[in-house]
This record gives sequence, structure tokens and C-alpha cells, in this order.
Amino acid sequence: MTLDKMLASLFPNGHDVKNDNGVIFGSATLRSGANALVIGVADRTAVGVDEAIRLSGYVLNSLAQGSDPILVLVDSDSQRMSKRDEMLGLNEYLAHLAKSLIYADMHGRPTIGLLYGHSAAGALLATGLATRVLVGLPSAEPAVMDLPSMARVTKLSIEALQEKAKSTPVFAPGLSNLARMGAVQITWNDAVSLADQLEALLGSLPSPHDRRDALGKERGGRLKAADIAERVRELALQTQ
Amino acid sequence: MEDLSFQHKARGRAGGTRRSAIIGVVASGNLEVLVERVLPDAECQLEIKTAAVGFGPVWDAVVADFVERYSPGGLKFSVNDGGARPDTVSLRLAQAVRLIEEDGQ
Amino acid sequence: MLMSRNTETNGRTVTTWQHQRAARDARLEAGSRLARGKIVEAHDATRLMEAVIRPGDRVCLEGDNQKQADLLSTALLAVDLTEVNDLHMVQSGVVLPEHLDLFDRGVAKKLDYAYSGPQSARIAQMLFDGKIELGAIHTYLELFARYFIDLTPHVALIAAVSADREGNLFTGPNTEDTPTVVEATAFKDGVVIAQVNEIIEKVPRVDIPADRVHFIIKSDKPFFVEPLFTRDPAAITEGQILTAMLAIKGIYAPYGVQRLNHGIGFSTAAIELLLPTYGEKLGLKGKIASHFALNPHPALIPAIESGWVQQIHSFGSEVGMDDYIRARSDIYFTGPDGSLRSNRAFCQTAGLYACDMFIGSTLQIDLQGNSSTVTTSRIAGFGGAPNMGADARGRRHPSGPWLKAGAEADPDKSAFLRRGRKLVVQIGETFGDKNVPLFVEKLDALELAEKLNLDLAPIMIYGDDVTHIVTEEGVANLLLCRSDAEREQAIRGVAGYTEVGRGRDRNAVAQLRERGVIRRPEDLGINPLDADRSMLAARSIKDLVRWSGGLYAPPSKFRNW
Amino acid sequence: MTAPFKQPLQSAERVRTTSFYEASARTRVELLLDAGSFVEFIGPEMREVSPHLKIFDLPEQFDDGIVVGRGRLDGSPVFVAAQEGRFMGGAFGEVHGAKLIGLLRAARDITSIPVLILFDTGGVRLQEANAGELAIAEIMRAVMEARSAGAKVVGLIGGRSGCYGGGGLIAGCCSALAVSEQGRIAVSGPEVIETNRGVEEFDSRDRALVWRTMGGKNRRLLGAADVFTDDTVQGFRDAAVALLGAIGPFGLDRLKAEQVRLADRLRSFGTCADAIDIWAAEGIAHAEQVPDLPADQFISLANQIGRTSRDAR
Repeated sequence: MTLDKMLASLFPNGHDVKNDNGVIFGSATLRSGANALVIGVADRTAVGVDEAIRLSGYVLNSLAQGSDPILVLVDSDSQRMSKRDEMLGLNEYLAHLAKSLIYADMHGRPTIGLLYGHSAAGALLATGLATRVLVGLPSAEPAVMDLPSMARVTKLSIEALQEKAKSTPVFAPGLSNLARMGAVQITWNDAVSLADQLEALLGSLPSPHDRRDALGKERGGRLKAADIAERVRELALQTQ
Repeated sequence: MEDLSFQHKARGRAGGTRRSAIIGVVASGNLEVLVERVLPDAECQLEIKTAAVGFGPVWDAVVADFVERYSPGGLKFSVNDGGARPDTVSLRLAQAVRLIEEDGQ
Repeated sequence: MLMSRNTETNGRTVTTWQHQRAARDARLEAGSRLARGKIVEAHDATRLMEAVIRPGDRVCLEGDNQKQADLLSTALLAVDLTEVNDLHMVQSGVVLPEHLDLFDRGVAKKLDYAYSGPQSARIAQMLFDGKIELGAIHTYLELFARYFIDLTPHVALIAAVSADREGNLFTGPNTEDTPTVVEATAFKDGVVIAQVNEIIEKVPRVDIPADRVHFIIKSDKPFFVEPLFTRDPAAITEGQILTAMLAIKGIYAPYGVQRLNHGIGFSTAAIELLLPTYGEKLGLKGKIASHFALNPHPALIPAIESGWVQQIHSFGSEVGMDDYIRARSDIYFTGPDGSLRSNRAFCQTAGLYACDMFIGSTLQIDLQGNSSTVTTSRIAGFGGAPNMGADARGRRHPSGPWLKAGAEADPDKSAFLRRGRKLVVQIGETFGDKNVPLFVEKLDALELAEKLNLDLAPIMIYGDDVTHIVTEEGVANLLLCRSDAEREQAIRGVAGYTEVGRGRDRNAVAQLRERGVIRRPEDLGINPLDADRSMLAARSIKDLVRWSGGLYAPPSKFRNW
Repeated sequence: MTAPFKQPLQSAERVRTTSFYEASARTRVELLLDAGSFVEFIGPEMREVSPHLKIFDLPEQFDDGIVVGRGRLDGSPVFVAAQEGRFMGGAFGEVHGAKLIGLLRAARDITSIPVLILFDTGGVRLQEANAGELAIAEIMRAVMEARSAGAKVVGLIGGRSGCYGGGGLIAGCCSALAVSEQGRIAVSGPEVIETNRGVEEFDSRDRALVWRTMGGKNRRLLGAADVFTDDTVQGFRDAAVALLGAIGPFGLDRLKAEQVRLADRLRSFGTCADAIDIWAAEGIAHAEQVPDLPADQFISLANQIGRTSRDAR
């Protein structure tokens, strides 16, 4: 799905969202009349220090404004892989963007990620995975790790990896795998109005509590994570 | 991966009072040994999961010498092996015994 | 190279004794058309080769352990094959890919050499494929010796750091083979061509006098030097530390070994790093390890700084050690300019005659104690180890360790008539990389010799020269063995869990242990659990830099800061 | 440098002489905390191993490469998590990550007990990449929830595997960081950059380049890490104590200050081609010698430059 098509389907009541060299920024009027902040990454752009600092700025600047949601649209590359970005501390810039989104979500500005294209690794952590609800569109093709790279490191053939991927969602790329892990909470239908689906989501938003591990367990993708985390938490609480 | 299991009679009970100890790390050419005081005093058991397939006779010899030398009665050893050499295996097993025989919890 | 000494002049037969000189002069004449004085531009290097080299010539292309005449090898590779072909390469090191490309292309046909570590796999393949006509694989000293008897180069292509306009050469700290190669070539009517990093007014010191050098080519970039002798202390394992402890307490101490050569493996690096800690604790300072034939190993810095080492003579240098060596001229051999003067031929001779011990690692040891670094797919050559690791039959001066070893080998003989023995110690872990056993029933070298139809299997050190084998299982003293059967059981007795080790006769090994032929860690009062990295005087390259007071400047690949 | 080798070493002596870089995760925890105070949660005897490694026929580790628990630091209770950088490069998998998540959620609930994270990681564990990536996302969320609730989260970085990938992002979420010279903090590893962008962009074998770009000294000078310490467990212990005493409450002002801090950094150094240029732009006289400075001299230099992320992260 192209950005323009998606914006049109999402925001029939109007928006001023712009794509500036892959950095998405603007606002949109929702059905409810709420004025959502819309940010994100388009055109499979790599997220480096320059992109991240702009995006975090948009989030922080909007925090004074009420309780309207923040939408994060994602069609990105991985983090930008360069000497300059790493030298300047890319990890801090990406973390800062994620922190800003998490802070906003925890303080009355629900965050919704819309994964409509590619994304990977650090870029996904700093954007879609830092939101309360990550929505997948059918066109999404996330790849935490691409199979050719995996093949190189594991010294297995791509065919062998594809074979293994049939029995587990735990390593292979793809939207359905991330959904089974609990990372993508909902997958929308792009043949019908996205605005309707957004309103439905906003009408029944889960609490800001992170329950992706529980979801991953329900969906059979991550059978141990939720239990282990809870066991550690309980053991630690006995400290008092 | 290959799983191996060894049961031995030990001459006597291993010293100390600690219930368990762990040493080593699973990495290429290295291994971890978890030792637990869970068996009758005259018995000793080793459960091995190894990444190097086909070294059963070598493990057999290493384990027999180890039991003969340290008499680790009452101890169960659980080994995760990343393909360590026999000398490293012997060393880690000996370190595990030393650790569980130390004073402490 | 026989040629008629008789020429006809005006009907009279005159005997001529200077054919070679005349031929050399003709070559120089041809080459000088490309030169201004002795200086030839780099872009004319190949044309110079074509001018001075004749088909079938013996050519020494300087490939040392470290210093490589890389520009000249590239230039030689590019010659017109109609003018230069079928060369007989006589060089110590086959190190650069170009050294073998020469044979692929037909520039060269025959090879006599000593060492081929970095090209060990390809040279084996080319030998199998018949692309190289092999003369022989030598030790360094042996090849140098033949330079003066039957393998004298017609042309030597050498490398130096700088030259002046007359052609005096400064080789820098890696003098290595250069003086020997030049001596053999220049004084037997050969042509010497040097590549240099720079041409300057006055060289810091004259390593090669100008009258032995015929052409000089300035290279665009400095010749390639590989740090071959740097062992990162961070990679030393507990097993290597245990083996090192056994060697120090079980061999260095009882024999009182002061004059020695170390190999370049991690076990000997561990020994170097244990001297100031474990060795100190054993009270051995001043009693062992004071005089070395050795490259400037960074791992020896803590021992030097702690006052253990009195003197080191070196085969070549090591990357990053220049400032340290310069500041420690009490220890190293240095020139008037302050930098290291190494010399492979002299240092090999020193190792052969003036050292009481060689200790080093190998890849395979058989039941007789023969050792080899050859595998069926790799031929690394011999380098210097066989000379270090061999008894010098011509040795006549006595020393404590030498006499003691001789007495152990033959206790019944009259002391006045008894030869001493050099201690030749093989040190290693029973299993090497990827769980490959050190001990084997049959060396891969034998299989290789059969496949290549060689007269001799490439044995690094013959079993009858080996006096001790040290592994984490203990020390086997082969001097005390009185029969081949005992020798075999002594070897099996320290072979651990290898098939060779598991095949030992337990009773025979127990008896050998009672006689002290085999000494286990506990027999030496060593608890294997004490072998801990905290015993190393330096545990990282950074520690070595600190020990050196900042004088050691490790190459970038060894840094983690 | 020259550790005496009495066996066993006196405990205080061991803390002082043990290299953090070399020590195992367990040894780091044992020596970092007050002697004998550490209690592990879901220890190795529980055998909660990764359920995914067997798919790849790979060996498991009983603690899945991370040690979590509680103990005391200078008498006060702390939670601690330590990654074992030698097991699968310290990478995050499902179980590995979940142990840290549970610890952070407890810190959030209790609010008064700080968390020390001893990072040693290459990032996401390839064989369970989706689970690892998501675990990192959950950890980042949990760190922010813990900090928002008042708990301090301090990262200590000086292990063999550095702090790469998602580990770098988690580090960026912490209240404060201490780093040694060996410590590296980045997102993409040197080999990854070289593989994707070519050796001209980044020569991963040029280790001096790797360290001056991603290593502890550059991170300290940039203010990304607040404390630089010598590579001993004692050094990290002292750093942790100092940081826990200095960290104030988290709030929006911190994030706004961080926005300014990071934007300033881009403005000041965004056109630098190399870390040496950054240091030179900071006014350091012989910038190229910074990598060779001994710890004490470097610390005073860094303090003189004075960049920290205090109150701005």
C-alpha cells in the first residue's frame, strides 16, 4: 500500500501529513474530531540520527496538546548503517525516539503504530515497537533479520531456513510471524476503510500495560516469555 | 547434538555442604557444568549434551578418570558442551567439584 | 653452469676465466639503459627485469618471514614470457600470492624454498598439479648454505627501507635474509636489485654497502610487513597456562636453561608471561631464560621489564616493537642509528650452536616422536624450527643443561667422551583446534610424501632429536627411555584422551611414572586447578603496552581501545 | 596488572584486581555486589533454557546467558542482571529477555530498588530473532515504566561483546551509564556496517577505528556515558555506587533536555568525519593521542570537557 493511498483511507476528514525525504510528519483529523499527531518513516528510508532527532522532536513538541493519539506510520529500512551515525551515538537517538513515544503513551497520548511496508532491527524498535498497539497492514513485510544474513551466520542454506520457518514463527521475516509473537496486535484489512478500523481500535484501546508477552503466549508464538517474566517478577517482589 | 549419560559408583561422598554449583560457559570449545548434590553418597551421575557428535568413547574415558580421581559421590553433573576438548572437560569437572566442596550456601 | 673456457682469438686459443663477470656486465649494461645512476623508476621495473634476467636463471625474490619485496614480485610477474621464462626461484619464503602466480604464468618453473606458511594450501595444490618442479624444501640455514654452493642466484630482488644515491641500503629492523642473499649474489657475479621505500641523502646506517647493489627502485608504498610474532595474551587458555607451568617447573628449572629459543605458539607465549609471576614465585629469576635467540616477542616484555632477560638476538623484528627495542638496547642488538639489527643467518646459527634448548609447538607427533606441521592439504615448509630443534653435532662447548641432558641419555658412558644433548622440547595440548589430536599413529607427512613421490617425508623435527614432550597431562622425558617400546609408552602416556593416549599400556606408563620418565602435574606439585589466567603477567595487549611504558605500539588489529 | 596468585584471593583483593572485561557474568555479579549478598532468580538449576536453539541443533545454556537476581550494593538492596557475552554473543532471546523484563517490572512495582544491568551483548539472537527483538522492545518499555515509577536503572558496559544492536537502545533508555575503555556501545556492529556498506565505509578489522568510533572513550567524551572507569570490577562497583547517588527523578523535562542535548551534538559534530575530529573540535590539543591516554589522565580530560547526559536522558 502506498503512503498516499493509506493516508487517504485513514483520514477522510483531512490531514496535512507530508513526506519529507522519508520522514513523515503532520496532523490529521479523526472521525471523533480528535487531532492526531502523525509521524513516521516512508519509502523504506533508513533511520539515522538525522531522522530520529526530527521524529522525537515532533513527539515531544506535541505533548502539551491534550489526549489525542499519536500515529506512527512505518515503511523503513533498518537503522542507518554508517560510520557517522554510529560515531555520533545512533543508539541514543533511536532510544530517545522510543522513549519519547513510550512516555507519550504512558502520559495520556495513546500511540498506535501502523506497519505498512518494510522495517527491521533498530528502526522497528525505535518506531513501531515503541507504540502501545502495533497494527499490521497486509502490505507489511517486517524482517528483524533477513534470511540471507541468517544463512551466512548460521551456515545453513536459505532453503533449510525456510523449511525450519514452517514449524516456528520465532526467527523468519514476515507479518504473520510477528503477529504470532505478539508484536503485531492486529492486522487490518486494506480493502475496507482504514478510518473505520482506526475508530474501532481507538474505541476499544487496551490499557497502556505491555501485554505483548501474554499475547504471544495466547497465539502460540512465545510460549515461555510471559511465564518467565512473571516468575522473576514475583520472586523479586518477595524481596521486600 | 548428542546426549550421553554415565552412571558410576563413587568411593565416597564428595566434601562440603553446598547444594549446587555451576562453572563454565557454553561457547565454542568450552562447556558449562552444573553440579547438584542430589544422589545417594556412593553414586555419581553425568548427563551430557554435546555439540560434538561421535566422541562417546572419549567422554567415557574422561568421565571414568574423573570419577576415579575425585570420587564425587552424591553428585549429579549436568553438562552443556560447545565442543570442548577433553582437557577442558576434565578441568571444568574438577572445578565444579572444587566449587561445590567450598563452604557456602 | 659449465661453459667453455676456451675462446679463439686470432687463431690462438686463449683460456678465459671471467665468463660470469662478462655476462654480469652485459646484464648491467642492458639494465643501465633504464637507470639514472642506479635508480630505476617503478614503472620501468618490469623492463628492468626483462633486461637483466635470462631464461632459466636462478632468481632469489626476497620473501622473508616479514619483509616482502612486493613491488619487485609484481614487476617480475608482468614480464614478457618470450624474454623471461622457466626461472628457478631460490627464496626462503613463499609468502605472497604473486610468488606462486609466477609458476601459474610460466615465468618460473622450479622452486627451492624453506617456508610457505601463508601459501601452504595453494602450494600443496600446485605441487599436486605438477605446476611447480620442486627442488627441495629446506631449513633457512640449509637454503642459505646452498646459496654459496649450488643454488647461487643470478639475480637477487631484495627489499630495504631506504637507499642513498650511491646505493647504500638501510634495511630497517627487519634485516633478516638480506645480507646473506646479497653476499651470495653480488660476490658471484650476480645482479642485485633493491626496492626501497625512500631514497634519501644519507641512510641511518649501512646494512648493505653500495658496491653490492646494482639497481634501486623506489616503491610507491612501503613494503608489506605482517605481525607474525604477536600473541594476544587475552587468547591464552587455562590449558596452555597449565602446560606452561609444567614446562617451567619440569624442564626449565631442573636443567637450569638460560640460553634458549622459543617457538611462536600460545604455549610458549604463556611461558613468557608466567616468568615474572610463577617463575618469580619458584625463585628462578637469574637461573633460567636469560639469553634468547628470538624475534622481539611482545609477550616477553613483562619478563624483560622484570629483569629476567639479559640479551636477545633476533632473526627479524616485529611490528610495533621498534621504539621499545630502541629504548632497551641493553637487551637487543641495535645499530648506530638505534634501531634493531636482525640477521636470520646469524640468529639461526646462534640458535643451533649457542642455545641449550628449543621449545615449540607442532601439529602432529607420532609414536617415535617425529613431528610435522604438514597436513595432507597444507605444506608450510620448515622455516627455522629444524635447526633450532636439532642437536648440533659440531658443538664442542659444554654447559650445564647440555651436559645433564647428555648424561641422562647415556649415563654409562665416560663423561669425558660423552656428547651433551640439546634440549628439544615439543609443547602442546593433546587436542588442537577443532579437536584435532596432536598425537597420531602415522604422520600426514608420510602420506604426502607418497602422493608427491618425495624422497623424504617432510619431518619438522626427527624423533631422535626430541628430548621432552609436554602436554597438559605431564612431561615425558624421552632421554630416559631405553628402548623404542619405552619411548612409545612415554609418548602415549602424555597423549591424554587421543586415540594414541587411550591406547597406552597402563602398567608400562605407571612404571615410567615411577622412574620419572613421565611426570604428572601432581608429581611436580602442580594442581591443575591453579592454572588460572590471573597468573599471567599481562592478560591483554593493553597490559603489554603498559608494561612497556607506552613504548610498544601494537598494530591496529590487536587493539581493543 | 600483575595479580598475585594466592589461592583463593582475598575477596576485596579479587574485586580490585579482577578484570570486568575478562570475568564471566557470574563472577562480575558476585564481585560487584556486597560479598555473599547475591540471590539468583530462576538460576541454572531450574534449567529454563531457550526452547528454540534445538531447532538449529545448537547447545543450550542453563541460564540462557543471563544472570538475574537481587543483592546489596554498599548495604542497599539492588536488582542486578548480567549478560554472559560468551554464550551466543550475549544475545537476547525469548527466555534471556524475559528474565530481565520480569526484573524491571518488579523494580517498577517496588519503585525504590534500583536495577543494575551489566550489558554484554551483540543484540538480537539470530536463531530467535523475532522473540529477541520483541523482548528488547518490552525491556525498553519496562525500563521506562520503572524509571517513571521512580526506580533508577544503571547500565554498566565493559564486556567482551560490547553493547550492540538492541542492547545499545536499551542502554540509551537507562538512567545512567558507566563504561570502560573496552566497552563499546553502538547499534550496528563493525562487520555489519562493512558487509552492508563496504570496507570503504567502515573497515571492521581496523580495531583502532572500531574503538575510537564506538568505544568507551568516545562515548564518555560525547557525554553518552556519565562515568568512565578502569577495567576492574571495583571500578564498576564504585561507578555504580556513585551513579545511584547522583541520579534524580525521571520526567518530561529529562526528555526535553535530551532532545536539546542530542540536537546540539548533531549541530556541533554532525560534519565530523572521524571521532578524532570530534575531539579536536572539543578543543583537545592532541586529539589523536586520546586512545592512548591512561585511564586517570583520560578521566580528568573528560571531566574537563564536562559533557554528561545527567538530567538529560
